[in-house]
Amino acid sequence: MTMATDNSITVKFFARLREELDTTTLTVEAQPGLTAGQLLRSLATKGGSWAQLDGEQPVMIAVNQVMTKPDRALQPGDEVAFFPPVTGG
Amino acid sequence: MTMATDNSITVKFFARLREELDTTTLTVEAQPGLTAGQLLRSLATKGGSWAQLDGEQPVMIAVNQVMTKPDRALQPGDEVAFFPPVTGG
Amino acid sequence: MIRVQQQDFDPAEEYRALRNSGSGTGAIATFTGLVRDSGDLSGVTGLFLEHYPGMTEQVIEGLVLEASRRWDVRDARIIHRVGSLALADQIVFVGVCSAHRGDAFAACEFIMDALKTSAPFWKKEITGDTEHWVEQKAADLDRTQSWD
Amino acid sequence: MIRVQQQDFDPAEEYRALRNSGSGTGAIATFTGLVRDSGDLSGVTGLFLEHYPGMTEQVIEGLVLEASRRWDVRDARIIHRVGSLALADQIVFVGVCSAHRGDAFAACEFIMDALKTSAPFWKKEITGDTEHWVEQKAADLDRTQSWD
Repeated sequence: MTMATDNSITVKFFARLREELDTTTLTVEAQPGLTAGQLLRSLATKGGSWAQLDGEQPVMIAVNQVMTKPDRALQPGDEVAFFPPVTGG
Repeated sequence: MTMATDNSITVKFFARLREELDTTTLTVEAQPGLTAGQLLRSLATKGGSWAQLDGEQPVMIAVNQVMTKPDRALQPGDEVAFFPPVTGG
Repeated sequence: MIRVQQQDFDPAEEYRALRNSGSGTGAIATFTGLVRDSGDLSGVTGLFLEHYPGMTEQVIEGLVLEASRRWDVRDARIIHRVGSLALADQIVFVGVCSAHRGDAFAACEFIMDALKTSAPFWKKEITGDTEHWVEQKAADLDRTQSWD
Repeated sequence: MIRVQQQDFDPAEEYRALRNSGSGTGAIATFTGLVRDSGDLSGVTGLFLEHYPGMTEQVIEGLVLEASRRWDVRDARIIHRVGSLALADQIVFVGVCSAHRGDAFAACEFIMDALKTSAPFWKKEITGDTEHWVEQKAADLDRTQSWD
């Protein structure tokens, strides 16, 4: 069992992305200066269905449950979420 | 008992006008070319509270239950109504 | 469905009827007006509502037709009370259902605005032992004209 | 009052709560969204609604605060369902009460419009044995931006 360290960032996916990536949550290490957009592009390099994260479709970003832009720098302990444009109501 | 003839026009009053004139309905004789506005001004010549019909306060006019302008000519059998601006809802 | 009546109404019944208007209905907008304590006067304890029987129903039917020409309206239900009303009583209900939410909101608000300036209802405010016929508001005329 | 829930709701209960918000309330506007048979696809038989627990409630609270800054809002009640819904099921309720009708309509429509473009809900349409994640509509974004 790996304990999440103080240095980890939780990443969540929702809706079509959650299904296509077959991933609800993953944990990454925080790195100084890493932005949400950079994290997204680094995940895209996993290839396969992950490649779509690199600009193919619009991806919305929330950090700590607040919508944000890709240039937002991530801190250890942050909760980052990536999801398609919302369609409720 | 006076029967309303084919030549009569029914005049109705509502709300503040009905109360101040102490009149719900009256009957007048139709006259060729008489307009709703002329009827209103002729009623104003009765004096007393009737004088207000001569432009003192806005009076709305309906003929046969459809809102109309003062230049509308009246026909025998018409139902004319005079009332203050409406305030429902 | 247009009703002018002395008795109270139940918005839940009207909502149920709107909801049952068919599988294409995706949006229901409703409005209810209540007697509140300050109108032209403050300390209002009740209202008396007069109307012009016959003409009222015709005018409201015309407003519903006009709304149906402008927007997708699957059904519209309008109730307006007359007679003596107490503080917090329901006065008026307008409910519209449509395929789309924008149409439901627009048609509901249009009917409500137009009803205030063109349907022959008159309100008298009662405050204790004084009575006062409510004056038409310029703002209400402006709201109605904004739909032209 | 903001609720995100799987179970159905009763608009009549919400209306009663809005009506009891005080003697200054003169206007109650409500909106209910229903599952209809044609969305992105035709022949829709049901929906699946996903959301982002925690964030959803925060976003909606923010919308109510923003509406209260812009208009007279005495009370607002918002319910959004998640999970599996069938044709004609109720999806969402927004109810607002105010002293004035213009404020009640505006705040209700603003919250509903903004909810569609900024609250983290996602709709999947089900038609028989196919599923389709609904795409965000440019028209919905336009409606929300029209409030800016």
